[in-house]
Amino acid sequence: MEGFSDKRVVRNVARTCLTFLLMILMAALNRTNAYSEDGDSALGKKIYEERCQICHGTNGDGKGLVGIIKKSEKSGRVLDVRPRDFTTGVFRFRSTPTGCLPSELDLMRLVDVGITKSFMPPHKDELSMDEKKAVVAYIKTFSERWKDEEPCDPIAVNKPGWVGSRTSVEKGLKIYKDMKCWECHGDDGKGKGPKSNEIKDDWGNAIPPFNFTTGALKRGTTPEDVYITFTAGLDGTGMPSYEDSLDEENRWHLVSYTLKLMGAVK
Amino acid sequence: MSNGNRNEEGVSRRDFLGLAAFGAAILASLGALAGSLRFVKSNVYSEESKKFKIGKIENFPIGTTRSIDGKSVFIFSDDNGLFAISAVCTHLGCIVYPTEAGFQCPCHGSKYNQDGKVIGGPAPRPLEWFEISQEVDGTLFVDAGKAVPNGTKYIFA
Amino acid sequence: MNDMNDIKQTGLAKYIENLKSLKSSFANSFLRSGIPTSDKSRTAVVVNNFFLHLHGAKTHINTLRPSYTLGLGLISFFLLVIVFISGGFLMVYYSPSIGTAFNAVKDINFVVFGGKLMRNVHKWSGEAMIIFVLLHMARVVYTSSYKRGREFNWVIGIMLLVLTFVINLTGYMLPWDQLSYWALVIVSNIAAAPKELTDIFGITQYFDIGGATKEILLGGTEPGQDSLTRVYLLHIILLPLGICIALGVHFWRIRKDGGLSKPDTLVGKGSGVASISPPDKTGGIFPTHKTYGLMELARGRTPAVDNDVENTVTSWPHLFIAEVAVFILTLAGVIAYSYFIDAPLKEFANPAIPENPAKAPWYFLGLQELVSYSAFMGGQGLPGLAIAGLLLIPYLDREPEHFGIWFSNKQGKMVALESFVIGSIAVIGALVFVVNFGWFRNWWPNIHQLWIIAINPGNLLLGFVVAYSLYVIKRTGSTRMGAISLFTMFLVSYVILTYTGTVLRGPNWEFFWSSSQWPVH
Amino acid sequence: MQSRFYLSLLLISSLVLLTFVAIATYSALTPEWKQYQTEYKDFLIKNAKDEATRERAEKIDIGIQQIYLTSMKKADRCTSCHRGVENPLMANAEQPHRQHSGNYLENHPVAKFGCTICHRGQGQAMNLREAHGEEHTHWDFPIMPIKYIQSSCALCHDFEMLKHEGGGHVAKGEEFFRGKGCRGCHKLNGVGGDLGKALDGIGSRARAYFPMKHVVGDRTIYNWVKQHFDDPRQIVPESEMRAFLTGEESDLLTTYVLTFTSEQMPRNYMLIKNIVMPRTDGESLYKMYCIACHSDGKASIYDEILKRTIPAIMNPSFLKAIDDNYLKKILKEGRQGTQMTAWKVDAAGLTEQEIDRIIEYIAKDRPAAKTEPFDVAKFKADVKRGEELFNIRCALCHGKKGEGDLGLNLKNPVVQAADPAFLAVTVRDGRAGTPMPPFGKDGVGLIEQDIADIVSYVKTLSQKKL
Repeated sequence: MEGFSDKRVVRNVARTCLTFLLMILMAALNRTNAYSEDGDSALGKKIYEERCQICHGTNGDGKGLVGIIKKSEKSGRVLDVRPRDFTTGVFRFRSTPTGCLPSELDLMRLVDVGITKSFMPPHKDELSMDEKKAVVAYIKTFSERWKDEEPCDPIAVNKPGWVGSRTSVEKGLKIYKDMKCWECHGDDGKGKGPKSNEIKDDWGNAIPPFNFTTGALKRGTTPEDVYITFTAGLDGTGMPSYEDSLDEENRWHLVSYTLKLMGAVK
Repeated sequence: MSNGNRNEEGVSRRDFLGLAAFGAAILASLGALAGSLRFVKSNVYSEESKKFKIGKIENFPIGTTRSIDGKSVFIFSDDNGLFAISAVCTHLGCIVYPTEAGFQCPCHGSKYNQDGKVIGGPAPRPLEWFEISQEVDGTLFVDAGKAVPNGTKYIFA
Repeated sequence: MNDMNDIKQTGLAKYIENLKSLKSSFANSFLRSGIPTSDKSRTAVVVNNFFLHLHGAKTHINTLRPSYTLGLGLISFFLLVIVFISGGFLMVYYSPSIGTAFNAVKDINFVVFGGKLMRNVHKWSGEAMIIFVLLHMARVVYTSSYKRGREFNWVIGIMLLVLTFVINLTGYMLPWDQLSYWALVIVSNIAAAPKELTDIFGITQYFDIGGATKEILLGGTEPGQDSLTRVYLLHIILLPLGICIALGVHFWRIRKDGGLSKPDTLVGKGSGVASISPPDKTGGIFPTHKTYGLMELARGRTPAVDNDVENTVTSWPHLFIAEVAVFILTLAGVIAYSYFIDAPLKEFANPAIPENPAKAPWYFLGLQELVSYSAFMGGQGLPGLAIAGLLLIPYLDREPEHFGIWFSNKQGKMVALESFVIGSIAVIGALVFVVNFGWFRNWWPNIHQLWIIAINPGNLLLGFVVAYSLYVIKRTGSTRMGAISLFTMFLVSYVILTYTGTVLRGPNWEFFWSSSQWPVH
Repeated sequence: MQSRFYLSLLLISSLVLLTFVAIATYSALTPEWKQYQTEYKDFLIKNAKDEATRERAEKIDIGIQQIYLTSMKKADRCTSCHRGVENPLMANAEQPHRQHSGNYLENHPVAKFGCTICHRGQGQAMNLREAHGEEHTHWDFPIMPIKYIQSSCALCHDFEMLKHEGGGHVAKGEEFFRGKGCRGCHKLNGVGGDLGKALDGIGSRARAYFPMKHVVGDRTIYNWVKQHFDDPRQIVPESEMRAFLTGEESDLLTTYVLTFTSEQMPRNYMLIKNIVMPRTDGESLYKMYCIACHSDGKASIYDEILKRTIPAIMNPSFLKAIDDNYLKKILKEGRQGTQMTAWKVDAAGLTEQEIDRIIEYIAKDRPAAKTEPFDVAKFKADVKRGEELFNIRCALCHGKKGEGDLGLNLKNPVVQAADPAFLAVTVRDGRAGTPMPPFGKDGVGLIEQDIADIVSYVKTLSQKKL
């Protein structure tokens, strides 16, 4: 499977007469699915224009026709939801360390499952694997970063058994205080800390800290997802990586405490 | 006519008289008692009418559940129409409250599903469903004195 | 003039004389035969007094043995007296209207002099009656006192037990607070429980005996002013009247049936006879050991053939001192308890929101535990069967031996202990099962109600109790042992079920180890 | 021997009885209130300025004080402890002896009003715990915290008067109530939406009516209402109510909401000074009924609680496309399948006139320019092609079966009954102020045939089952 991203292999395949047979096969399946370099990017462009451009814009700058969507949260706070700007190559939901590009899998996953709560729809049933790969490849053309950098290795996640236990929650609470999480997320985890109004993202837009009591993290609500967020940070937002400032054990304690805030453990 | 015969006849006549007398006395007493018992069952009750107004159909958008103040009834509105389910537990008459699964009675823990069917606890019968009727002007009435088969939903214009 | 003076003098002298002897002449007129000085006159006091002549002129010393009767029947009676008197006082302020009843009770609590204490005394002595009537029953059973002509008095006793329960219950409803209202709802629906049966046969629309009973009780379909009127009527007229009549018969029968039971063998004090064995004649209207008779009025040699008479003392003063002592003891106990513990009074009745948990008064919580399996069986069937079973005890156990002896003999003690243990295990086992696994409806939601009426933990328990007591009869070859076993298990079940219903059941009738674990509403 | 046993029993019991009768009598003779009254009397005697005052103080009778309000059958015995409530000499004393603050009692003599009309609590009770209705005393209306006390003023006075004469809090609360669209979801006196519970009588409901599980502090209705305003879902997890006000503002609204009691004050207590007709201009009505969901109506907002986008009804592009009749129809009949209430007089209770005024207000910024018409009839629509286009272009927001999410629910009868040309214009031009982009040549670039196909497919959506 990794071979597909290797353009040489694709090129070789394109140059064989099998291409022709494949084309026939695909035509029979009523799918425009070809593996030539041209076909690939053309398919990606087509899918992008049909499905992504309306929000993410023709140039991938996040300024599509739909524009900013206003959303009022349960707490009554009204947020601006902005489509991702692909031109900077900065992504929040990575499994790779902070500052890195996301892995191919990260992007595929986002296309697949979408992002709950911010209107990025899931495409699991809409697009074939090849189409998704094509569109991901097309998205990578918007930023120069993809040409210059290689994605780093994903962060290793090994959840210890004691996550969510009472002592772990208590330790997590201490870390929450010591690491000043409350400055943004608030003492009660509702995202109303003293600094919560000052935070801006890389594009200069105000961005509110997460309200843990709503329980619905955008990345996903499993302890592993929370752990990755602590380790990798959310690039482009105010949420830093704690990979350096907290060791692995303490990050897991913090996960325990957030699970409590989210109501997942007592 | 022998003595024995006369005796027999006499005895039986006396017996009959005695039987009739005591029979009549018992019957009369029982009748009086029954009448007295009927006396204590009042013919009219000083209670609010069981039939009450709940508003117009527009007050019940599809997908809503309403409880009417002071009345022990839940009114539901779904795609298949409007229906009224009693909030009175069929076990011993406590007022059930809605839960995710349906209804729950606080007194002895009877549980019902969303259609009022018993799914646990001591309740012997499903919750009653009541008749909903519409007056000429479109006002809806629930008659909590008139049970209808469970599952009866009403569609009003 | 002299004459006149004389006459005046004598008139005045007579007057002064009369004044001087007022004490003795009033006592004479009151007691008819004067302040007693001899056994004969002591006897006459009793015989000649309207109230006292309910007693025998002489009392068997066994009757006065505190360890024999424990004074339980007497305490029950005195509690009733206290209830009647305190109830009369409360009626001064109470008014049976749903608009005023609650405020009246509040006022009794807050501003009537000693009102709170009076209300507490009424409440607690009423509820104590239940305990003491049950204990009195237990004494009667364990000393075989339902035998030898006393069978019918046992029946009257059961009637009094039922009346005690009902009068307590009706009193519970008078303050018209949340407790009253929801107890009334539950009780009236228990009255309507035969609906379960008529529904099964599909005849409810023609013959709704349950519904009719409920509506007669409530004077409507839901509790309201009419219900309060009816409950009040029951509480202050019908039931007290019933109790008075039944109690009159009960006391009269005690005398007619030969006084309190006593063992056939008794070491008579000072009689010099180690063992007295009266001729064994059971039943009959005039048992040989009756405690009254004209011959006892005479002193000296009597035609009596029964040494029993030797073991009697004159009721005046021995019995009366004992009775007064027990009365004061009862009163002191009730007042002391009432001083420390207040009778509950909740919010004003609210038909929209039941208490959670909505509990009946404690003495019915055993039944409420049973109604949480099936309303009909728990509320009517099982109590009915239990009462029927109790009623039958004297008729099914007619063994004359061991009369008047606690637990009859060593075997009796063993059987009582064994039944206590087995009964506890059975009840607790049934409860543990139900709490952990639920019952039919939880397993098969569609099951026909008939199955639940027929087979539920309450029925199984009753079946077990009956079966076990039959087994005891078979094993010991004695119906007496069966009676001990049956009654012990009845008592144990009542106590454990009541305890469970009172303490271990919380909101939604769920199981909690203590009320401190109840979730907050 | 036996007699001795019973005689000793009699002696002991009698002594016990005697003791308890004595104790009971003593405690009946020394109730809590008597101590307070003695304190009060002693205080007055001690601090008497002149002999006459002193004499008068010494004449004070100690006994149960009661204010009986015949017309309400109310007995307030609060003054049994608070005897100094009308005594200016007690202005600086400690409670319970202190004089009533302010000059309220001038116009509200204690003898006529008692105490519990305003302060609540249990007037009949004779001890602090029960009189103040503390928790576990089984009294539904505990004493009212001072910050909400003005709610009692509104039992007899109108808000116009209160605003100027010492009832600022409750008047402010009433303004919030009018301005935050509370009645958009809640009925009061028969007028208002159906999404929430009717508010009539809420201020005099029994404690058990409120789910107190999550209330912090004393479980009183005051705390419930206040904390429920601060964060509805903290108190009732499944609540769909909006959280608009916190802190002091929600205190004010709480004060106002507590005025909704089911008891009517007797006529001779009422004092209406400035009868002001209820504000019925379009803007006020909009704020009373619409603003909770539609806010300023300029931009559409996706609502996380209602799980749909609330349309921007005052956006020019919306108004341009929709005429008054259509608006009126929606306002009157509501929108089935959404939270939009039917506002006609039969349902939510607005009169025809009021609805007209609201529409006038909403439509005040309608642009003069007409939209370029779209002649749907000109095209021969292909439903199947419309479906393909719909699945790619529309389904992301409107759902695969048109059930709606970020986008509108297209199965909705109002949409299904709409003129195809109107739908086509909407698809072509989009809706400024909402996420609905223009799909025509100025936007996504679909040709008119495509749009006609999509519209023809949308019209078939009502037949699709979810």
